[in-house]
Amino acid sequence: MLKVRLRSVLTAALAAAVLLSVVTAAPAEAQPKEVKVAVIAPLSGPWARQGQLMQMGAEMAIDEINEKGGIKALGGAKMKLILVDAGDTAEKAKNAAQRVLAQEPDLVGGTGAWLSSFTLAVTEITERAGVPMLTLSYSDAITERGFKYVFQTSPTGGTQARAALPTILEMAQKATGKKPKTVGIIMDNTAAPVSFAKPMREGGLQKLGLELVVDEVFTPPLADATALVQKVRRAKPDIMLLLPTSVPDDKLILEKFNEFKLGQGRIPLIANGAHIGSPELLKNVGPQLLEGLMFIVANWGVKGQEAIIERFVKRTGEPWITQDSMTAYGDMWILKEALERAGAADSKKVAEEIRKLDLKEGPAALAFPGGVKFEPNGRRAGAHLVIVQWQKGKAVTVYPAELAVAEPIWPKQ
Amino acid sequence: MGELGWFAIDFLQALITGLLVGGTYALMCVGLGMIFGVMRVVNFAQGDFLMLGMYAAYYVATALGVMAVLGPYVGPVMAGLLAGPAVFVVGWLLHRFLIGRVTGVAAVGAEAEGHYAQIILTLGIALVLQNGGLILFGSLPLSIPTPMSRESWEIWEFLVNQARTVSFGVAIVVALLLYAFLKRTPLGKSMRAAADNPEAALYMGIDVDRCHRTAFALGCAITAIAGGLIASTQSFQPYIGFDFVITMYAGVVLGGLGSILGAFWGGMTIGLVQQLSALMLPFQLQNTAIFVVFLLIIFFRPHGMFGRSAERT
Amino acid sequence: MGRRSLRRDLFAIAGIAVAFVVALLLVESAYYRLILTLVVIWATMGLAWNMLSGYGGLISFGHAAFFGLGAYTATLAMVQFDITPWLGIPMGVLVGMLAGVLIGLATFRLRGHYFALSMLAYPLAMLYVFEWLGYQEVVLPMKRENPAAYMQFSDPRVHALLGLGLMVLALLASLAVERTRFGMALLAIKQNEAAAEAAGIDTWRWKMPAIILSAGFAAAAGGLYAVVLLVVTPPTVFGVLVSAQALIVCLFGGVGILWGPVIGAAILVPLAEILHGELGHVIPGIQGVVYGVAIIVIILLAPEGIYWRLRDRFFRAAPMVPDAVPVATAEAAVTPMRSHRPLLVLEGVSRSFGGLRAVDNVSLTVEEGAIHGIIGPNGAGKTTLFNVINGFLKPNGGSIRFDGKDIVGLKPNRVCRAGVGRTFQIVRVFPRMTVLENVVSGAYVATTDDREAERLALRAIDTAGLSRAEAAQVASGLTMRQLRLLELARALAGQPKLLLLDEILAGLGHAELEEVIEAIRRVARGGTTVLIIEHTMHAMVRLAERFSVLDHGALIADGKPLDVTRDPAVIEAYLGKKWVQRAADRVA
Amino acid sequence: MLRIESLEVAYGGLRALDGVSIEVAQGQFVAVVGPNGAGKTTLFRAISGTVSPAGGRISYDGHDLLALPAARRAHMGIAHVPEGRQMFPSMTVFENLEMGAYTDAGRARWRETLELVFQLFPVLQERKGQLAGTLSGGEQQMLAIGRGLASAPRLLMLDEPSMGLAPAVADTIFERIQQIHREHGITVLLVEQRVAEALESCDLGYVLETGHVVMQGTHDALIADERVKKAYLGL
Repeated sequence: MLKVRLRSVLTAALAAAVLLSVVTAAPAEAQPKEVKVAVIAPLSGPWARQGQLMQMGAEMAIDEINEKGGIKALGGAKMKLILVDAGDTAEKAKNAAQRVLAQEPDLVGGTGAWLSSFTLAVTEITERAGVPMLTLSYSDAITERGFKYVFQTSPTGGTQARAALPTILEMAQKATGKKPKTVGIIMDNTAAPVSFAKPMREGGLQKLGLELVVDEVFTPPLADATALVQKVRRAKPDIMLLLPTSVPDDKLILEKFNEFKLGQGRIPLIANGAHIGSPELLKNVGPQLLEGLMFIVANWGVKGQEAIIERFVKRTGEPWITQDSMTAYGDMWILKEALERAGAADSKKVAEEIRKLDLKEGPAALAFPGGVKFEPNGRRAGAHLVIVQWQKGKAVTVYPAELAVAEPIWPKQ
Repeated sequence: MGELGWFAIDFLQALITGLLVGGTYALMCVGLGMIFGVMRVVNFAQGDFLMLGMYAAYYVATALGVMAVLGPYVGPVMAGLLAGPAVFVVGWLLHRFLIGRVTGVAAVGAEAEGHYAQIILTLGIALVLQNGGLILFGSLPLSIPTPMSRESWEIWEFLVNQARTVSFGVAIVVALLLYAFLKRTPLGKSMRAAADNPEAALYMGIDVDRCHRTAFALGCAITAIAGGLIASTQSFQPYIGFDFVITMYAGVVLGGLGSILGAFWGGMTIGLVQQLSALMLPFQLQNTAIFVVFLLIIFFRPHGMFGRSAERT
Repeated sequence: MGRRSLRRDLFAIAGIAVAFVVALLLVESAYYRLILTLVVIWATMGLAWNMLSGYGGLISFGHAAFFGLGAYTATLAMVQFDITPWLGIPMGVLVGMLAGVLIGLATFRLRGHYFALSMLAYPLAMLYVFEWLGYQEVVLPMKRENPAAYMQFSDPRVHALLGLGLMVLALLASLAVERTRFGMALLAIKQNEAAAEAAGIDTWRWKMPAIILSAGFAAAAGGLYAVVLLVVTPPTVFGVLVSAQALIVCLFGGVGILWGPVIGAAILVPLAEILHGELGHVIPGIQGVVYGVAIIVIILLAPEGIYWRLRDRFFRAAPMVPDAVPVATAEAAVTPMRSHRPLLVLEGVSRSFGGLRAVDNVSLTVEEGAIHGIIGPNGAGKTTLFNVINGFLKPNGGSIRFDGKDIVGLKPNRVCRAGVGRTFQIVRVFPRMTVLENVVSGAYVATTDDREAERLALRAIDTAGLSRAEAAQVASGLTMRQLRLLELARALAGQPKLLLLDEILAGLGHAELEEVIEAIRRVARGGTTVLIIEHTMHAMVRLAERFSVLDHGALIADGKPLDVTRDPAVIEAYLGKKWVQRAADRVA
Repeated sequence: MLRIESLEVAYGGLRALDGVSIEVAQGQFVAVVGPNGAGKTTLFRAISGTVSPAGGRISYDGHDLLALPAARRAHMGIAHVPEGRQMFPSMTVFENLEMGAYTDAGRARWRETLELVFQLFPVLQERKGQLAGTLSGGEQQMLAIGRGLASAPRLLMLDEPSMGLAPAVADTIFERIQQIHREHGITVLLVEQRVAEALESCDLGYVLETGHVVMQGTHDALIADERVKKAYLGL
């Protein structure tokens, strides 16, 4: 009796799934030709906010593309966004990728999946299916696997660290007249900070003449930051690298710095990642604690992007655009450009065209300062680093000079 | 100052922090311990009641204007306390319509006294609360804005965080009030009686169902108050309960299942171990230290620190 | 439980396997194939959990520990040493089993909720250690050449088949557990660990293989999971959700039965996926709400799991009547010659709790073949004395010799196997099993052979005076008389030389009392010595040929019933004046 | 005072009580005797509301008892001293008594009843502060009765008070029960399987077997009955 029931349950479940997918897919046939692209991002679970930000950016790009006449090379075909929830585990993310590929066999490409472990799992699927995936995940591992269909638009963690530190030291020297001698690191042990800190610990700091005097790693979420900041208070480094990855941990650490009389510029703080420039962090800790805090990101609202930002703010009600939205926006435009060049809604051809892209202007190039061109391993060539600083309650780009919308202010002790 | 002097200072600072952090842990453990003590239910949704408490406190503080009226110092504390009654209602309703169906009299004679059903049921409730929270409250991390969380009182070499100190004080007071309630008032005593022997309690004219419901709702409320207090030091999102439910269970088991006093000291122990372990171990192993200490204590006292060890055959 | 025929179970397993393969061949989409793969992996994980927690009742909230070790061993073996998962997964199984041994050694002394929640600590402690070691995200490298050698098949259906193979192995292992004395021992441990120990079951000896087997399958599931997922992070393999998933598929489908986890996984894994896929992007979070509500509703309808609900509702099996009627024994048994040889000798035995001397310098001798009664007021230390004799408690002083051997310090199961059987005040039976099956569980002390065990059980049932029709009844609906006789038969089935009966007459009506007394007499006539604690004095006077009276832990009288009941000290301490008066009336 | 009419209780198809009718008048001492499994405890549980009958009526003081939730029934003046004592083991002796006085009447007459309880069972006063779980069996039974009395009941229901007690202790307990009935005018409904002791002191007795009342009558009639003598008194 059991095998019968089990089988019927299985078949029923599968039949239901098939039916649902048929129902959802059916209207597509009736409409004029569409080209499908996907955003695979966590829309539920602890990272839901980040997925939502990506969704907002991607939707804006799609609307703009379609308003301007869709994909011209395909007779004005509209681009259609397939939103896929990657959930809260790598298993769910991978299932999501497998599902979207099964249900949308004509998918030409996508972006995702925010968390680098999710991206790693998702790209295992898309790689085998030959569907190009764009990602802003920092982890070096993503493009170290020899994959052909993954494109990392952000500089990897390691690249960011190597590029950013000399710039920051220079800024410090210019402002204070002397070079920082000591540095401290507080970081969590997720993939992004780990790949950021690795080259620095392995001789990077030494080369810059810096001595590492505080080196603390924690597993998120943090319960209390006292023990961490106590060490900083003792060692008083000249600059401090703060590398947590979530707003709750940011809040605990920043407030503890303030409480221990180390905040508000007494020790220059350099952070990493988009979360530290998010409106929600501002809401959680207030402008006073953030003032002067600098952070390194792959992408931010820079000079030239004013129009995009204005449209985004108007559309979403968000106070400004962050990296997650901007990259998703740009990714859609990259796919659009590749589609125009490929002239066919075929994922492999699109991928080939992405590999050949060299965009210096247009919305895609605007979204990714430094232009869109990929190295053979899939990393964006010359992916610029942007340094942003909190100034009077806003996170503004201060470096590189050609993109900056404000002058950096180095705290003077 | 010598190496030893520095260590002493670090140690005392960690001790202070551990006590302060432990205070709120203790309170949330007391909430969970109360539910287990009276109803013998393994409630995996307890972390999500903590989350509800955080949101309740947040909205009481901001939308209901308690902060605006009472100011940024008293306001958050008041909001934290008011989270209690709000979540009490939720707990009451959940017990009335769901939990009560697989606990108490309903669980007598069921396999493993209904624990299997209870575990799954509370896991289901946890899922609904977390994801319902996402729909209702959104994914933005929030916190109650108060200057207390970023300021401290300086006592000689030591810095004592204001928000945590106030939370600690309130947590102790709430725990003491609960203790007095259970020891002194007729309702509290009848709840203990219902916990000890539901059938006999019924013969005394005690409404056991209502006792269970009160205990469940009260347990949820106590944990929610702990959440409400934490909401002014930490920011939260709908899935935060998960981070705390394990801590809570560790604390309650450590203290001895069924003992309110034990739950309190269990929570306190967790806070202390968490902070003190950072003096000797890499910070990343903070939580490993908690679980190792947990296992050690349980090995030497298989019924927790305050559990009754008399086992009858 | 053992009522289902083996052949039918094997057919069912084969049927499931065939159905699965057919489903796999039918579905086109790689997505559904992936889901099918995950169904069998999680079903295996559930089965693994079931082996320890379902059969043995040792609920574990920490099976992620084994799952994660399996996953990381396979992954790290490939990443660091280029060892194929074909070897890596078996290595993971070994690591998992080793962890099972260590965790078992450390945790088996805990009971109930303490055990369950302590298990939670292991995977979480490991989770942070693995993060600290720097294994946040480990990717199994893609092997472009010779992928099959690294379990990276061009056709992912092979993964599903591997998973199926693993699940079938787990099902067969479960079947083997269920159908042998292994399962019986685990079941006894689940009911009452102390009573199991007293019934001669070396609980450690059975819990250990249970956790090793369970850990091995969990680790294998973890290893395969890593190969399928290709990315391993500590939260995905050590996280609470993994432990919870094992528990959920099992509790949802039905605990303590091999079909439970299969049913649970077959429903829940696709359900969660479908909800996620269809609703996740519409209103983020709604999928979790619907899933949670579905779980809540189903568990309210089937609180013990779907399998049990369906079985109790539709498949109440008809009682099986034991096939052959063996020779009647009670009448045929020749009353052996009483030897008057001392069988059990206590000398100066004491046991105190804190300051209280529960047993105080007791010396007594029980003769072979006797019915020896121990009486005394409540709290006199009678049950404590039994606990000291059968090894639950160590005496603080004195010696206990049984059949010429010193038994002080032996574990209860050793004492039992030396020939001391015991019943308890509170009768605990396996409610879903028949009386016969219950009694068979007691016979395994005497024999390892299943047929022989059944033969001994039937003989014990006859001696106890239960009918064959009663033997086929399910134990959940028994009367107090039947329960007491069942308990007696179960203890008797282990062929004890000495039987300790603890208030076996309590709560019996008059006619029933007579019947049980007669049964005890039959036991004694059959050559088993009986030491009995009882309050029902008028029964005891007729039953026992020797009384020992305890008061405040000390022996205050010892001798023939008539002498003892006339002893002023005994009347003062225990019997009361009324008793004397009534006894006099009765004689008159 | 208490009138039970054709009460029926079934557990999963099995009839535990089948058309049982029993009457207890104010001030009476009524004993229900019978072998185990006859349904005596079920009868009590139906009165107290821990099992719900499938049919029949229970009226108490003219009220329909079955319409009341279980927890309210104690407040009507019914004290149920359950089988197996059922202490609150982690509460003190005194707190156990306090719990007995949970009813309105019990609270109102607390001092009075407490004095009575301590007078009947002086050992309870000695052990006032001790945890109930650490008492001996006899003391626990005394506490259980004392706890029942603390509710200032009009009807005291005792379920197998002698169970598991040494004969001497059981004798004391029976003496006290008689004393409670005689000296304090409390109506007593006693369930026992020690038929001799139970019938010795009752006004009216019922014999319950397998869910049916098979015999009923006055003390003298039952004691004299041959069947009772044979089956229960062992004469």
